[in-house]
Amino acid sequence: MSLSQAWDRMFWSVMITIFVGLLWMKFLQETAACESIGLVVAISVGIAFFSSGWYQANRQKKRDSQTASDAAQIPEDLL
Amino acid sequence: METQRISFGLFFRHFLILIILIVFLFPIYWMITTSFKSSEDILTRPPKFVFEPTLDNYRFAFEEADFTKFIRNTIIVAGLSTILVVTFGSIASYSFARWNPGDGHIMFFILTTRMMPAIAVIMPFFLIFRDLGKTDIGNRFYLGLDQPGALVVAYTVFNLPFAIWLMHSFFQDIPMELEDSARLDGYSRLQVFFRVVLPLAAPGIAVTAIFSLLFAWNEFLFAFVLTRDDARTITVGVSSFQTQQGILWGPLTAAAVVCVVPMLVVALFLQRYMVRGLTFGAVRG
Amino acid sequence: MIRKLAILALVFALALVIAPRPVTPAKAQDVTITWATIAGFYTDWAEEVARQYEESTGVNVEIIDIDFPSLYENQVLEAVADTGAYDILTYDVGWKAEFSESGYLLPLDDYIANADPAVIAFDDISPALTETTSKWRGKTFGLPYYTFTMGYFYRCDLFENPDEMVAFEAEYGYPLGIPQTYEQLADIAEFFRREPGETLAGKTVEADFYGIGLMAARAPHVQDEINSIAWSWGYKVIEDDGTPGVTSEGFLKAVNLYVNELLPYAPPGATSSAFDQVVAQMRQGLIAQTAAFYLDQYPNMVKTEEEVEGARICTAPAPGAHTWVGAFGLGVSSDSEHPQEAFDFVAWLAGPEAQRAFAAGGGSTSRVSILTDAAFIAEHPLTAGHYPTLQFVLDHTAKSNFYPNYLFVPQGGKIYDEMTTWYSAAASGDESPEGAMEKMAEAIERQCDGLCEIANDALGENYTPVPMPFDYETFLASGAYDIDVWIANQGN
Amino acid sequence: MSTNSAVYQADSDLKQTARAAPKKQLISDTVYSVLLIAPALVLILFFALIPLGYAINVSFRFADLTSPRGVDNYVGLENYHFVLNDDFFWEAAQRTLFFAVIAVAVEMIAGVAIAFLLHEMRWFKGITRSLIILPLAASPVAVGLIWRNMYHPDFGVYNYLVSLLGISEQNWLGDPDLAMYSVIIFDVWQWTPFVILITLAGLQALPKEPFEAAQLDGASTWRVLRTLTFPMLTPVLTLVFVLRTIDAIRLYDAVFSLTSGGPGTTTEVLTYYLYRTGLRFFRMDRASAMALLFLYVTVVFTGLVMRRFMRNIAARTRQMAS
Repeated sequence: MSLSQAWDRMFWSVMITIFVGLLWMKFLQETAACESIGLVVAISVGIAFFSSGWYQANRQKKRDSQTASDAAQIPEDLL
Repeated sequence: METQRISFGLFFRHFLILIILIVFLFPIYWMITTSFKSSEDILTRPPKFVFEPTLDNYRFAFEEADFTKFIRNTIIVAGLSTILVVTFGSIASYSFARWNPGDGHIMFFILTTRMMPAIAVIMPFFLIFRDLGKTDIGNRFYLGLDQPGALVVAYTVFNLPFAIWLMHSFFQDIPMELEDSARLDGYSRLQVFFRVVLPLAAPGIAVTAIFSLLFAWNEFLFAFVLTRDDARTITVGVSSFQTQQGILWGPLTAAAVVCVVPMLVVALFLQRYMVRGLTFGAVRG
Repeated sequence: MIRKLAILALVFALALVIAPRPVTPAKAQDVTITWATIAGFYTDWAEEVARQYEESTGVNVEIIDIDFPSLYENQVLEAVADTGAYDILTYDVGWKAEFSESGYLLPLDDYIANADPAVIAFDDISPALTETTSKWRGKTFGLPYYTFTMGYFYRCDLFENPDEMVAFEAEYGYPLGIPQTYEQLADIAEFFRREPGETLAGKTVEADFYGIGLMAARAPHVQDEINSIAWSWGYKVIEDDGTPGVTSEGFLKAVNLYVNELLPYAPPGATSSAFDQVVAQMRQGLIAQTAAFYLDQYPNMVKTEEEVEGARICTAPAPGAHTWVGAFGLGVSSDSEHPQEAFDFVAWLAGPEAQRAFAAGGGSTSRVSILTDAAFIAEHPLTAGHYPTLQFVLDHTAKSNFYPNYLFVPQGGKIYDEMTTWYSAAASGDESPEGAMEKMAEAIERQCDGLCEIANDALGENYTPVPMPFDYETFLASGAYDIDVWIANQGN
Repeated sequence: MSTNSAVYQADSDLKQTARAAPKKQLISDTVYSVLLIAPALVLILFFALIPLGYAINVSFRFADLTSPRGVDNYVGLENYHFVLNDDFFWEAAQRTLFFAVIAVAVEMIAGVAIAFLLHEMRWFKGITRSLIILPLAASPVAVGLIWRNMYHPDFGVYNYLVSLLGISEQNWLGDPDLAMYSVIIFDVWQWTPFVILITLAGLQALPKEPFEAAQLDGASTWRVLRTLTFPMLTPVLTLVFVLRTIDAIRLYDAVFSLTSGGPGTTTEVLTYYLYRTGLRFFRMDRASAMALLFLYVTVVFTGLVMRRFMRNIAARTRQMAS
């Protein structure tokens, strides 16, 4: 994962974390009591989103390098 | 377009524009006529279109309300901040258009700084400038409260995102080949920017400059909070015609007219540069 | 071309930025005090006075004009940030408690004790104004210098027209005259509403004529009007126990009277009018009367007599005479570096000498000696014609000791803003009166964070404001409603 | 050929002899590009992050500036909780949304249409372009007050004009059903010129050849618009749209001088409520929490709208660089 991609993913993870947190505060806090649970839930959703992105990017990268090396093996006159 | 013939459609189009202009300029016309009305002629039923013009309102604005000072302050603040915005903004925008440092994220971040509601940041700004004014450097650059430097900085910061984004597409439309061939001619990167890119981006820069100037010229909240008397700008001066004796419509409109005229002159002057865009297509091929 | 311009601009910018700060030669003994005040509010007079003061004392006075809608924010901001930018603050009665409680204003008692009694002449200020404007928790925080106490303006030429008088009595069963209750005010408003083609005082009206002028826009004035109704009936915005009183039955009746029995007879522009538009309505001959209106607008109102043929403007206390009573006060900022000089200026400005000049210039002074000076009034009938009525209202207030509770709540300035919002909602029909008052009560509780603390120590611990009936007989006998009659009476 | 290109031509003639490989560079493109954005970025970082940090800090504290407590102890998420459960906040947000959607839509449509008209003008083009900017050139506060006068039911010129057309008189700013539209009309009047001018500049920057080719092919006007003009204008239009939206939801001056949020609360948009909370009630804690929520929504909205746009320009930059 490049720095730029990581930043992008990070940015949206934070945005999603805040969103989940806000939803919790607006709708669930009354029923589900505790603030800290909401905090934990929100942060874990954010981390989950980030790491899934990380994982996907790595797999993509692997696949890309695979295709690249496949491509390298094709004889030049075929291109 | 050169091939266009004089036809009914062309006349109709101009007629339509005339109507649109009348609609858009009517409030301005009303403002100007009101500024020449005596106070008895302003709040009447029905409103008066014909009246005996008087210059009293202008006399009041300049003699009683010290508008000369407000205008001077506004020119300094709006002019300086526009220069800074265009200078810093154009090089940054050019860099974003050519090399896109930060892969778009820095640019996006810059845009987000314009989204913060001004009211929420006004208090921190007030405190920053209060403290800056007490330091040597702040004192030297007039950065304290009720000093023009504070407003210049505030407007520059708030208009930079706008300027960078607005100029971006204009810079990006400049074909790379032109720059490349200039480089081959032995131009340095700075020369390329100043001699090739800048002239070609003139319409974009002119538009940006006009808007930066307008925003700074007309800004109210910062001008109101960060100044008291010495550095007060014209918009705040105008608002002080809302008095406990009622709104002084005559002087208020007179001041507003005085406020608009310089902008009209600037617009008339800069619109020539916007026309430059027309020749641009020819270069591109 | 662009490049040349750019270079020129850059040079200009650099020159401006790098140019060293001009050193202003300042004499060491020079003292400058800064006065934050209301823009255009007798500014010429204030500047003139300040210059006189400079000449006589050597203290420079710098006047900062701030438009009234922003005056509160601006002063609080500077005070909160401890900038010390203003030495003298100008406040509305509604903000007095807050400015004093939060420590923006300096208690002046020690300064007053040391000052020349002839300059302060505290007894010469109506107690109604010292109570609302100066005192807070037993201390003095400022001096009133301009009173906007409310009253009633009406077209006496219409009220004294025989045809109208007969028609009114026939319809309502009592004679047409100065309304002594708000119900009567509503009757008169209904009576004088004329559509084009109907007759008014013997002439056919060409355009709509309205029974009453109201300032129902979302501006502080709407609350002064509605509160005046409620107060004259003895209902309170904040009850004596600190709970909001705006949802009580009586209070709602007051709001309903305003919305349902007065507004329909006001010009359609009422819900977007402030006080200056009401003055304009009067001067254009559109309205017959306006109640709970600032008496200090008399100099503007009286111009109707020139502009509308046959018109005459008279004044009276608003029905019940319990209205918005107060003044703009001047206090010394607690951040001031020259409190003594600032105090001296305040005392001088609010003192008898400067106030006389102020009154001569058309201001509504707070000095009893001027308000009751028959010779002075006779000399300035066009600017001081409301003084007799004003004096009646202030007297009545002082005698009854009736002051609205919320003047003594430290959140006064904020509650003021909430009242503006919700009264306007009721007046415009955006909310029903009941709904609007419900929300206002909620907002007041929120501002006070529960119960509001009423700190009216000055009036005694068990102080309970109760309205007192106004003595209309004496008022009518004095002829104070019509300045010409009053002056003639003085001669006898 | 423009003058500048001519100068460039002359310059390059002189340097014909020197035509060689580009000079060796002292610094790489990356460093150069960063140097160019540095002044702007430093300024923005300093003056945007400090206030932002202040706001974030205060939003977690108790801060009633007018009370003797001032900026006091940390209270966790209490302020956010307050704002989220404040009905007035949500109502104000709805009003903001309503205003922004209608105002921006009208401004975009009218602005682009008028720009096209102006672009094809033959006479008086320069003067028209300068005059159309006037609504923007007038200070919103002053011009707002003037409009308040023009809107006034009893003395205003609009009612007079409307009555000439035979329509009954309206209570423009005093009628709860009409007030928001009156504010929108004002905003449209003031900001359509902004859309016009930028679209016009964009139109003028379009290359001519594709259009001439299309004309030779006999393509219909509509087809030219759909396949050439609009796609080429998209970046400029997206930008105008985003800038206008950001400014429309930050609307403040117009409401301040036209209606003060009235009548009642019908035109009290979010920023005006924010202003009351922050600068009337001086509850900086709640105001900051509100502002940050506001910022959050705007950033996410812009982020989503600009995502494709950002990717496109990034791709374009890469493509040009290669």
